[in-house]
Amino acid sequence: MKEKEIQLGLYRKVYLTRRAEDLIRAHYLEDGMKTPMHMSTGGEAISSGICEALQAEDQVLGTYRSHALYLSRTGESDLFFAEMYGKATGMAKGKGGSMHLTAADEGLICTSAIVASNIPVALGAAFANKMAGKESVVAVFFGDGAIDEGVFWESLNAACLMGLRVLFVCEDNGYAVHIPAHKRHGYQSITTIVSGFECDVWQSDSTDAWQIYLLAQQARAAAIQNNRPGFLHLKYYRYLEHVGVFEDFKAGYRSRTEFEPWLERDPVKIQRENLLRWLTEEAVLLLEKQIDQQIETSLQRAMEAPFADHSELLMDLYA
Amino acid sequence: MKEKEIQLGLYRKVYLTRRAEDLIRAHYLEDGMKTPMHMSTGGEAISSGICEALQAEDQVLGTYRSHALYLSRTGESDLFFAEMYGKATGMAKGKGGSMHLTAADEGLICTSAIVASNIPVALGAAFANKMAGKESVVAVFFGDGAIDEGVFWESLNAACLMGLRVLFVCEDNGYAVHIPAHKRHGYQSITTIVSGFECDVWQSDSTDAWQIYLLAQQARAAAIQNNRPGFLHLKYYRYLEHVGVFEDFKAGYRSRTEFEPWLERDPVKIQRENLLRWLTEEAVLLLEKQIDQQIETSLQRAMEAPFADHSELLMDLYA
Amino acid sequence: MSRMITYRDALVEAVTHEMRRDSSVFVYGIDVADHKRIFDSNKGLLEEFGPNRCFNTPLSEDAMTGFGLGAALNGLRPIHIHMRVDFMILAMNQLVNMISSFRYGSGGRFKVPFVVRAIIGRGWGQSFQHNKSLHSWVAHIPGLKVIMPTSPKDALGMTMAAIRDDNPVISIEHRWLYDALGAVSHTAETQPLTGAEVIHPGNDITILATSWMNIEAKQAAEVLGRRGVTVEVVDARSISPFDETVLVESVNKTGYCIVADNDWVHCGFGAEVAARISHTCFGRLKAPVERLGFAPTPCPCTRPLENAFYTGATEIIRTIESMLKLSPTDLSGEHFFSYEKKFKGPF
Amino acid sequence: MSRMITYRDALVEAVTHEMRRDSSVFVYGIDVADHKRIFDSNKGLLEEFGPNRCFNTPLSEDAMTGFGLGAALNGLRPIHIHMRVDFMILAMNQLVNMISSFRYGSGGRFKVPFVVRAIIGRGWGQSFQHNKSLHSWVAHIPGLKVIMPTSPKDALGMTMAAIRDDNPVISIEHRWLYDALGAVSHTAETQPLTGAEVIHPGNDITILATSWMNIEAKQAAEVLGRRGVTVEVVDARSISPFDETVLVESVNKTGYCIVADNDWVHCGFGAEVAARISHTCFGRLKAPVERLGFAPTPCPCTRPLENAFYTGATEIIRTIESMLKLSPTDLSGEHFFSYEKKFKGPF
Ligand SMILES: Cc1ncc(C[n+]2csc(CCOP(=O)(O)OP(=O)(O)O)c2C)c(N)n1
Ligand SMILES: Cc1ncc(C[n+]2csc(CCOP(=O)(O)OP(=O)(O)O)c2C)c(N)n1
Ligand SMILES: [Mg+2]
Ligand SMILES: [Mg+2]
Repeated sequence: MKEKEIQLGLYRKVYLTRRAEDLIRAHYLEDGMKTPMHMSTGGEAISSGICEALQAEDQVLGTYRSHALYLSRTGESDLFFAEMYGKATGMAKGKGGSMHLTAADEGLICTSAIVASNIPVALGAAFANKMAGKESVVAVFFGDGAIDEGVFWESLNAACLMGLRVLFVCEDNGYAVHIPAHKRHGYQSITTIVSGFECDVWQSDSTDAWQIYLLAQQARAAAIQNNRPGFLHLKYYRYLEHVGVFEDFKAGYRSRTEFEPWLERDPVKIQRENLLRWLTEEAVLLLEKQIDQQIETSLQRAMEAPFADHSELLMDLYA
Repeated sequence: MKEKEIQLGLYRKVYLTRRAEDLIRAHYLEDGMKTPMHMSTGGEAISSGICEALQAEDQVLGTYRSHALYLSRTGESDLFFAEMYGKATGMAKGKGGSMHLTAADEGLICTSAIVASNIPVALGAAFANKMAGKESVVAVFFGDGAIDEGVFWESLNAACLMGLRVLFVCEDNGYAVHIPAHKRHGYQSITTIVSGFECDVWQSDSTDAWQIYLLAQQARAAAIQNNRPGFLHLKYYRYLEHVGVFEDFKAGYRSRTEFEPWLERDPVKIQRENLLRWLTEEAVLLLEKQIDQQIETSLQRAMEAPFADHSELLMDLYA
Repeated sequence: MSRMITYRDALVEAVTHEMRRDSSVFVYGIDVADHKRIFDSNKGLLEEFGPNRCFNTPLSEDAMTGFGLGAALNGLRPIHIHMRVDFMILAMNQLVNMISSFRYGSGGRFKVPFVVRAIIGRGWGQSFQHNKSLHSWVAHIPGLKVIMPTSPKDALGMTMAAIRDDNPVISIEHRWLYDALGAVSHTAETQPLTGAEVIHPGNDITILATSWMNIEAKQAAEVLGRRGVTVEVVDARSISPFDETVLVESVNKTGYCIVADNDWVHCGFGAEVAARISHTCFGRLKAPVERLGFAPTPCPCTRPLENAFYTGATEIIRTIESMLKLSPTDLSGEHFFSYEKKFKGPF
Repeated sequence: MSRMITYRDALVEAVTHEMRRDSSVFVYGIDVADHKRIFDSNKGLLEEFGPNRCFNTPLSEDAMTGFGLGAALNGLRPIHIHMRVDFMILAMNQLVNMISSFRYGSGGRFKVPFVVRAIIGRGWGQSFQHNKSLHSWVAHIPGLKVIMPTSPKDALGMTMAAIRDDNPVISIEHRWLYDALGAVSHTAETQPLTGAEVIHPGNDITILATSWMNIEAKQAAEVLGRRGVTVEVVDARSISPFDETVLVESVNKTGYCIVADNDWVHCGFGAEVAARISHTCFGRLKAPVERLGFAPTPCPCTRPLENAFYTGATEIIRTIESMLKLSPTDLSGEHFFSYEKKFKGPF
C-alpha cells in the first residue's frame, strides 16, 4: 500500500475515535447512554497504528477501554453508538454495552471488563488459525494493570511455548485506575523481563500513529516469520478519568504537569500533521467533515432506534 | 556454629529423610498408610541444606512432596509416621495425611497439594513478620511445575514490590508429573527472567547438602540485609515415580541413563563423605543406628496408635 | 440511645473501631487506599493508621488472597476488599482450596481470622461481568462463613464481629445499600454473625430476603399493607451458617413463604432456604415455597432488559397476590427503586 | 443390539468417535497425553490423531481455559480435561466471567462449543484438596451446561452429545465409575444432555442420585428389595439444565423422596432438587424431602473419618427406614463399596 493511503487510513482512525468520544462526552450527561464509559482519548495512536498494520484475516481482542480499538478496526459507528445507547440495533442488541464490543466479521473477537481475561483467549484463537494454516496474527490489547495478573504470565509462557502468532499489546498509561505502575510492579522494566521469553519484544512511547504503524508492521511480520509471539510495550497518556468523561487532575493522584508534555504531542494533532504532508488542508477538512457527519448520523440513528423487546432477555443464552 | 556441627546436622537430615522414606517404601504395600505418597528421595540435599541454614524464627511452606522438608525442619518422626498412618497421634490427627504436614511450633506453616498455592501464603507470613519487626525469612518450596502457574508470578511480583523476606525455593526436578520442563516453558532460563525482578537470584545443581547450605546461608543473609526476596533455583533428580514408592523408568517418559549420573552423586552418599571428614566411620554408624531406631520406634508407635474417634469428623472446622 | 447513620458510615466506623482496638487489623486490596476509598467505605483509614495498615495491591487477586492467609496465620487480622464480587472469582483457589480447609486440615492447630469484603453491583449497564452475587458459592464450602449485612446496624455490628471472629468471614455488600440510613446504638456494638431477623412484621405471608432484596420486600410489604395484607419480611443476614429459627417461626405463623434472593435461582441460596422450610414446616405450609431471583441469563447491559433481569417489589407483590389469591394491586402510582432512585431513607 | 463396556472405554470411544467424524475436535490439558492418559480415558488418541489434537499443557489452568474459549470461537471444538475438579477452581474466572456469558454478551453472534471434563475423586486419603465435586457451582451459572454421566451408556452418549453441542458443557466424572461395566448400543449413539432416568424401578420411595451416589442408591435398593421394600432410583444425569419430569412422576407415585448428592448439602444441587420437588409435588409428598451428602467439613484424610465423611448405601437405607418407619435392616452381612472394592459389575 502506498504511504499516502496509510497516512490517510491512520488519520481516519484517530480522528474517528477522538470525535466519536467527543460526541460521547457531549451527550453522556443526558443519560441516554446507560453504560460505564472508559475513554480511549489520548491513546488513539496505538489502536490506529496497530489496526492499520493488521490485515483482514487478523483478529483483535480488547478491554473495557476499547472504543478506539473498535472504531479503528471497523471504521463503522452505527452499531457502535446503538450499543452505547443500549438499542436493539447495537452489535449485541444492547446486551453488551460499552465494555463488551464485538465485530465478528471484522475479527474483533471481544472486549472484556475483567482485567487480563481476554489475554488467554487470543492464544486459542491463534492456535485455531495455526491449525487452519492461516497466515494471520491475533492482537490482544491490555493495560499495564493486566500484567499484574497471573493469567498474563501464564498466557505469555504458553504462547511462547506453543509458537503462537499472538501480538501482546500492552497499552501502558502508567496507571491502573489510580495506582501508578511503580506501586504495583516489583521490577523496573517489563520489556527486560519479557525478553527472557521466546518472543520478540518491541517498545515505543510514540504518540505518532505512523511510528506505531511501522512498529506494528514489523512486529506482525516477525510473528509470522518467526512463528512466535510479539510483545509490544507502548506508552501513552490517559487524558480523562479512569471511568467517566471528565478530566480528573483535581483528584490528586496525578498532576496536570504530567499531562502537558503528552498533550503537546497529541496523537490526533500529530497524525493530522503527518497527513498534511500528503493532502491539502482543504482535503483534510473535507475528510473531517465526512467523519463528523458519519458519527452525527450514527448518534442520531442510535437515539431514535428502539430498544430490544423484553423477550430478548431470555434469548442468545444457548446456541 | 562450627562446621562440624553443621555437617552433622546436615547428615542427620538427609539420613533421617532417606531412611524414613525407605521405611515407607518397605511398609507401604501393607496398606496401613492410606494416603498418596510423593517421595522426596533424591532431593534431600535441598531441604536439608536450606533447613540447616534457616533459624528458629524462620518459617517454611512446602508442597505435597514434603517428607524431606518436614523431617529436616523438625527432626521428629513420631507425629510424622502417625499422620502417615492416619492416627489420632498424628500432627493433624490424621486429617491431613502425607500431603498436608504442619509443625506450628517449628515454623512449618503448611504443605499443599494444589500446585503453587502455598507460594502467596509465604508473602503474608513474611509481611506479618516484617510488621512485628522480626529478623526472619519465610522459605517457600515448590517445584518446576509451580512456576507455570500465574500465582507464582503474581507472588514473585508482589514480594519484590513489597520488599518481603521470602525465599522462593524452586526444587527443579525437570518434570511436572511426566511432562518435562521444556514442554511447559516458553523460555530457556527461569533465573534469567527472575533476575529482571527486584530480588536476588541464586542457583545450583549441587546434590551436596553442604553446598546448598552455604548458598542458602548467603541467600538468607541477603534477604535480611536487602529487605527483599531471594529466588533459589535448585536442580535435583526425583528417583521414584511422581506418586508412589517405586521407580518408573519403564514408563518411558524418562530413562535410567538420565538418572545414573545423579545417582553417582547421591546426596546421602555425598553428605556421608562430608561428615567422614569430621567424624569416624564408627561415630557415623552410631548416628545412623540412632536414627534408624528413632524411625523404627516411630513407625511402631504409629502402627499401634488409635484412630481418632468418629466425633473428630466434625471438630476443628471453626475456631 | 441510638443514632442514624448510613450503611457506608457504618462500615467505616466498624473498621475504624476495630483497627483502633486491635493493631493486628489491616485493610488491603486493589484501590483500597486511593482517593475514592472503595466508595468511601474506607474513609480516613489511611490517614489514621498509615500505609502499613491500609494499602493498595497489584491487580493479583489470587496471590493477594493467599497473602491474607499467610498474614492471618502469623497473627494479623486482614481485611481484603474486592470492588466487585466478580473479581473474587480469581481468588477462589485460595478461598476454597486453602483458606476454607486450613484450620481443619491442620487438626485445629491454626486459626484463620480473615475478612473478605466483596461488593455486589447493579445498574447503569454494568452488565454480566460486574453483577454476580455468588454468596451461595462460598456458603457451599464448609469452613467459610458468609454474611450479607443489609441494615446499617448490621453493616456496623456484623463487620465488627467478622473482624473479631477467628475464622474466615466473607461479607457481601450491595452497593445500593451504601446510602441507606438506619439506627445504630450509641456505642458501636457487635451483632451476631448468624441468625435471621424480622425487619417488617406481618401475619399473612413471610418473605425471606437477602441483601438489597430486603428493601424491595419491605416496599412490597408497605404497598400491600395499604390494602390490609400484612407481610413479614425476614432478613437472612447470614448465608453460612444459616440459622433458620426465626424464619421457621414466621412461616409457622403465616403458612406462606417466598424467598427473594439477590442471585440466580438454580442451585442458589434460595434453593437451600426453600428446601429447609419445605422440610421443617412440612404440613404447615399452605402453598409451596416460591423462589424469586435473577433471570436465568447473564445480566444484560441495556436498561429495559436489565430491569427485567432483576427481581423487585413488583414481582414480589405479584407473587404474593398469586399465592394468596388476591386481585392485582394497582401499582401505577408506585415509585420503585432504580439506579437513579436508590434507597436513602431510614432502614 | 447391545454390548458391555466399561465407563472408561465408553469415554475413549466417545472421544475417538467424535474426533474421527469431526477434525475440529481436540483434547488437551495437564497430563492428557502422557502414558497414563488421565486414567486411560484418552487411550489411543495421541497415536491416532497426533500431537496437534491431543496434547499436554503447562500447569496453567486459567490461561488454558481461556485458550479453549479462543479456539472454540474460531471454529474448533476443544475438550479440556482436569484430573481433579479441584484444579478447575483455578479456571473459574474464564468459565464464569468469560465463557458462560460469551454468547449472550455478543448478542448471539458467537457460539462456544467447549467441553470440560473434570474428574472427582474419593478415597485413599486424597483429603480436602482432591475431593470436591462443585457441580452446583457451575450449574448455578447460566450459560454453562453441566452433566454427570453415571452409566457407560451415558459416558458414551452424553460425552458424544456434549462434544456436538454448540455450548460449553462441563462433564463431571467420578473416578470410581471408570471400571463400571454397562450395556451400550452396538453403534455409538448420543444421549440427550438433560432428562433424568429411572435406573432401578420401585414403588415405595424415590431416590434422586448424582454420579457415584447412584451406585450406592442401587445397592440400598437391592438390600431393601430383599425385604420387600421397592425403591425407585432416579439418576439425575444432568445438573444444568435439570429436567425434573421423570423425577416428579416417580415422586408422585411413591410420595417419598430422598436426594443423594455427591457433594456438600448446604446450597448444593440437592437443595435445588428438594426445593423443586417440594414445590411441584406439594400436597402429594407423604414426608419432607430428605437430603444426603458429604459431612459439612473438609474431607479428612484418615480412612475412618473419610468413611464417615461420605454418605453411602448404609445412610440411604437408614434414611429410608426412618421415612417409611421400618425397623432397621440387619446390614452385618452386606459388603458395601470402598476404595478397595470399587464397583465393577454391570451397571
Ligand atoms: C480481575 C479484575 N480486577 C479488578 C478490576 C477492577 N478494575 C477495572 S479497570 C482496572 C485497572 C486496569 O488498569 P490497566 O490494565 O492499566 O488498564 P487502563 O484502565 O489503564 O486502561 C481495575 C483494577 C477488574 N475489572 N478486573
Ligand atoms: C493446580 C493444580 N494443577 C494440577 C495438579 C496436579 N498435579 C499434582 S503434582 C503436579 C506436578 C507438579 O510438578 P512440580 O511442581 O514440578 O513438582 P514435583 O512433583 O516435580 O515435585 C500436578 C500437575 C495440582 N495438584 N494442582
Ligand atoms: Mg493502565
Ligand atoms: Mg518437578
